[in-house]
Amino acid sequence: MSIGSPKHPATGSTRTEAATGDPLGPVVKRWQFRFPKSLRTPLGFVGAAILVIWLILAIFAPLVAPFDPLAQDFPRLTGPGAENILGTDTLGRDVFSRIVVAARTTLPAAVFVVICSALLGSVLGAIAGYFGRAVDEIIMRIADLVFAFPTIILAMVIAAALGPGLKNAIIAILLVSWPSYARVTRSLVMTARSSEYVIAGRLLGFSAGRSLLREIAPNVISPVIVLATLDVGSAILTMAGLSFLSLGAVPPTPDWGAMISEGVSQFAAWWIAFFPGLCILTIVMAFNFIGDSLRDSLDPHTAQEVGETTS
Amino acid sequence: MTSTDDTPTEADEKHRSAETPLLALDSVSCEYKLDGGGRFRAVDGVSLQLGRSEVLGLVGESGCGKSTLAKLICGLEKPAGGQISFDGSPVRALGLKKRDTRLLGIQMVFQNPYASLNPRRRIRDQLEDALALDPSGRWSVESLLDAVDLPSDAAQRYSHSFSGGQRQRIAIARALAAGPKVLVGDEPIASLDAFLQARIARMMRDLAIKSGASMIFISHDLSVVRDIADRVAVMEAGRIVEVAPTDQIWDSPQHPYTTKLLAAIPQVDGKGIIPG
Amino acid sequence: MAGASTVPQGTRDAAPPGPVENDAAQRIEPPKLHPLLRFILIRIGISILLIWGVTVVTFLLTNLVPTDPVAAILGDRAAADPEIVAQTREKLGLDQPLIVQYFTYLSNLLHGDLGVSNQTRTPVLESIGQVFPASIELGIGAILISVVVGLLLGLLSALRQNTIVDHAIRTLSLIGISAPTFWIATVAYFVFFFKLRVVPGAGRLDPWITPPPKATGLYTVDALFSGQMATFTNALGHLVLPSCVLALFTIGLLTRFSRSSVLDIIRFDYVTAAKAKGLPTRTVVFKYIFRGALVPIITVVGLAFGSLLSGAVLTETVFAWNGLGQYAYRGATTLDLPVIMGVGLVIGIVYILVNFIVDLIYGFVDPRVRVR
Amino acid sequence: MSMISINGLNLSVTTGKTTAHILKDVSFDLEAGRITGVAGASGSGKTQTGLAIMGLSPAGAELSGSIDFDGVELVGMPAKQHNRLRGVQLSMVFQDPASAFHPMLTVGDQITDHLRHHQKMPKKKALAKAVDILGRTKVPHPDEAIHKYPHQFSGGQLQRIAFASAIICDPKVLIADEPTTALDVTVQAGILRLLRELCDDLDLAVLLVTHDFGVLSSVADTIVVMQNGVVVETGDRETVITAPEHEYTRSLIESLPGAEVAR
Repeated sequence: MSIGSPKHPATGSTRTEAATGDPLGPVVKRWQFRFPKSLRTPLGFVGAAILVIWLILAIFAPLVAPFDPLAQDFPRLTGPGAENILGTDTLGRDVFSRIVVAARTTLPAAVFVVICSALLGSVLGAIAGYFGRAVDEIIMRIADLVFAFPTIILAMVIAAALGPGLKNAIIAILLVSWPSYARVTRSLVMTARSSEYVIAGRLLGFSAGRSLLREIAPNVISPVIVLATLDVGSAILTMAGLSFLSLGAVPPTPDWGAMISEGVSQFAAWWIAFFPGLCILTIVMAFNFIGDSLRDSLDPHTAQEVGETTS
Repeated sequence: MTSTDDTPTEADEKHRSAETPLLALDSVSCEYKLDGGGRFRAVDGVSLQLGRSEVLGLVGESGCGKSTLAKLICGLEKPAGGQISFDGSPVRALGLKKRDTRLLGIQMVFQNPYASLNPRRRIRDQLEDALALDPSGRWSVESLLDAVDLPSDAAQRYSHSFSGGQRQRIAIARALAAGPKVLVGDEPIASLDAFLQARIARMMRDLAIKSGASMIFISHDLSVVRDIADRVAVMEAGRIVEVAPTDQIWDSPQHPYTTKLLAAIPQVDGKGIIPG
Repeated sequence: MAGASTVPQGTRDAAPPGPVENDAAQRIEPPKLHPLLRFILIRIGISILLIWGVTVVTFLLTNLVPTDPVAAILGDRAAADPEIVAQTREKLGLDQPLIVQYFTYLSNLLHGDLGVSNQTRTPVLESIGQVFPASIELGIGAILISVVVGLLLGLLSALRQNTIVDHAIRTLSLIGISAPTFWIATVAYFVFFFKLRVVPGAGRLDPWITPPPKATGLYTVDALFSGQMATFTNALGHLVLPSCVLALFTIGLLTRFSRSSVLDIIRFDYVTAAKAKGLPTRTVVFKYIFRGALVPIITVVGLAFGSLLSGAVLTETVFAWNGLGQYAYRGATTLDLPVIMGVGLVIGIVYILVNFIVDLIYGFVDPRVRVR
Repeated sequence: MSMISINGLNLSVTTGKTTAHILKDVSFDLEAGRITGVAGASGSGKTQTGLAIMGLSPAGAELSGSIDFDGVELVGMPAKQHNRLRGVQLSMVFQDPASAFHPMLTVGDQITDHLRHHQKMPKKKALAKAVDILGRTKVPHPDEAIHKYPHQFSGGQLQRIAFASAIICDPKVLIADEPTTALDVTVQAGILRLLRELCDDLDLAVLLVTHDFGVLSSVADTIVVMQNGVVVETGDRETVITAPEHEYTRSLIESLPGAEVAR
């Protein structure tokens, strides 16, 4: 009997599962842009649509806003009407103009903070997960310390210590949000590191760097992107929370959280708080819808790593 | 059967152990920490030799430490005691370092075909990584795929378009591409459909021997090991209880555990006899 | 054929101490402590370390940041005088090395001294002690609502996976975690109190009702104990809207999480096995599926508690709920650093303790931790 | 007369827009006191046949044809009615004993809850019966075992407990889905012997699903070979193994290691 010959009698089973041409299906292109496909859910579509509208509003804010957001030109506390479509605030400023202009700071700030914390967190997490031991202990214990506080509480404490202002609020949010990336990336990298294809690479003499960048990184990057998408929403919420506590952008800069704060004491003038809140809701919702659709396109195990919680 | 054609006689066996073995394990042990505290001695004082162009079958039941032994040989576990030497160089735990070039001659085929290929890289790239290690240039991506009965357009694909058996053949091709002297198969057929197991095992033996390598084939399936191994080591509870040429293990097992293992294999004879 | 099978010589794996298992036992060096005890000790150790870490964080934030505490205390005019500044620094111990300052800080903490509010000059810990029960009452109300509603919605959504019910619940829960709680509070207060008058106004009680005699500080509980049913109903009425609003975010969180853990459990063989035993759906769902999903859910309840605390800081002001949140809000808006740090410290410690308790519950619920 | 008679059974499963035909015109019988082994590669539909008898076909499944159980038609039977047969007259044992038990419930609870539900037996009496049955399936120290949790047992012992759970309500049909695949070879022999004994003593009609011809050769009385949802060969054990008629069966048997030696 000849060993390993393709003409072995076991062909009965190989005929069903092997070997040639068509059963493999079409060859996949190398850099296929995958996101649009995973966004083809009703929620993903709605989210993308809302986001696009907001992007347009923010980019063309100076053209869209009918009035100067800082000018106190109007009668105070006028309800929504023909001239001021969303009413005026306690100082007689146009609510609509302020809302539109506020998007120009909130959106880029949130995206910026998320990109920074995703980079910082996932690099630290990857290092912790790959190298383990002391490095891992140090990085993850610091992360645990951040997790020991509810997010907004720690952000509040940091922002208060640094003093009010948009820049300090961004630093505070960055400091409180990197650990979730570190934790997720670490766990993904640890799974990948002990998976057989990475070990096979190590056995072929790959250095740690090569195995991290070429074998592990491509498999970790999409869950991190999903997490980041969901996180833009929480960053906007945290930022609004800080402004609500007067720890965000300094007046008179228009800011959604601060506008709601102003409206709390003016119940009769409901429009002051209502519309900025609606803005926050829609834009956070957009990011959550998109993130959720992306998350569903991950495999179940990885999706679980990304988790349901961004407390 | 080919495996029996060149079965070494006892004299051969002595002769072989007299020259320096390709791979030698000298009272190797390994321990794990357990989750709730405590320790587990997975491998307990194992000594073993592998000669050139030899297929050694390592059999035992789940939890006997055979997979840990495979990891030790590849430097993926740190031994608690004992030495492993490959072709004159000591095998040290890999840790985070780049692998010692002298040890690149040990390559492994893993159990789970669904995890052993990188899902985000083309088959060609993964094979070329391995080919870069073999200066002889005897293989190309195409000839490798041909050797494991896969069409050459498989190189352009990602692993998800292959079945378990196909992936395992790609994994075998990758291990061979590196030009190994020792090929370690850690339960390489256990996750495959029963009707594929013997075929893939024979393919592994064939390719290993043809390319001048030796092979350690780890399996819980004694009948497959009988088909392809020259010598068999029986492992029980972290120890090797018996090593002997394949036929000798089958015809006159010395250790009671070997006897028990052999007796438990059901015969495919249609006679309705429950083994054991 | 049955007759053809050979006579058994005693089944191998069934013989009580089978030879193989006996050998395996010899390879295991048993743990020195009972696993549950070990688990508890580790949790205690971690919690203590974390609490210590929290004190380091608040200390560093108070001392290393650009805001000069002296200037904050003295006000602008006095801060311009270098002599007064130097005196104050010495009085506050700010001329000492940082490490000495930390130990002073730590020893003060251990004596219950969290500093004095810059605004009101009252000791922070005393004020926190006064407002804390109000937040606990609100927190318990909110966590009860969110656990019950969140788990049920999650379960329903998972059991009806990919139906219209599932899609609706998933979308609503996503919207729920997208809304800023303090805004929902404002809107809810406007609609339900200002317009519809279906809930009582701000505060924990109507202004003409005297609080019940203080035992726990929770008005509902104290009123029940002292038998003042009218006060109890009133306090409960005031509690409803704030706890529902506060619960909204955590309901979304728990719904999403319990849905995914139930979906995880449904895939297990033991659920199919339970169905194969012909058990009624109710038993399969609650005895098998829900119990399995409960373990991961318990840990998330701890996390959810964290978002409740965050939410409280942002919403209590809207409802004029005189709790920790409103105290923190006042501290933040006036940049009263000792107050903010005190609240941060206390909330951090409470959060760590809650998660410690959650971990213990987990340990006791899961037999794989409890039973060797 | 056959205990179960499957006739022209078709099963298709629709997920989203795609429909997969899992079973095509499957027919064979199960007889009391005999073990019918179903062999086939993964994806041949052998497991789905067992699940169809239990009424546990996956969501989106459509069944047609007939499964006659002792004069009762199972295909199209209302779920509630089927539920009254499950665990009582039709019982099942799964492949991986470690995942077939709930990790947080005691063994005693899990092997008696259907007994308590279906026969309204009080808990004490049910547990006493459980001790009895566990002794019969040779689980060591049955009186202690009922208070233990699944993780405190080895795989072989758990599978014995699973058999105890399956027979505790005196069923007529037992479906064993790869009951030894997850077990070591030395443990496998004991489980096969148990299966044979239970089948003979309790006059059970057993459906043994496996891909292992060694297992079939040891205990099956009749062998059914399936390929891609179609029954390609049915016959008594010795004939199918030593003189297979269908080319597919032949190729399966010939692909086995050391098959030449065994003959």
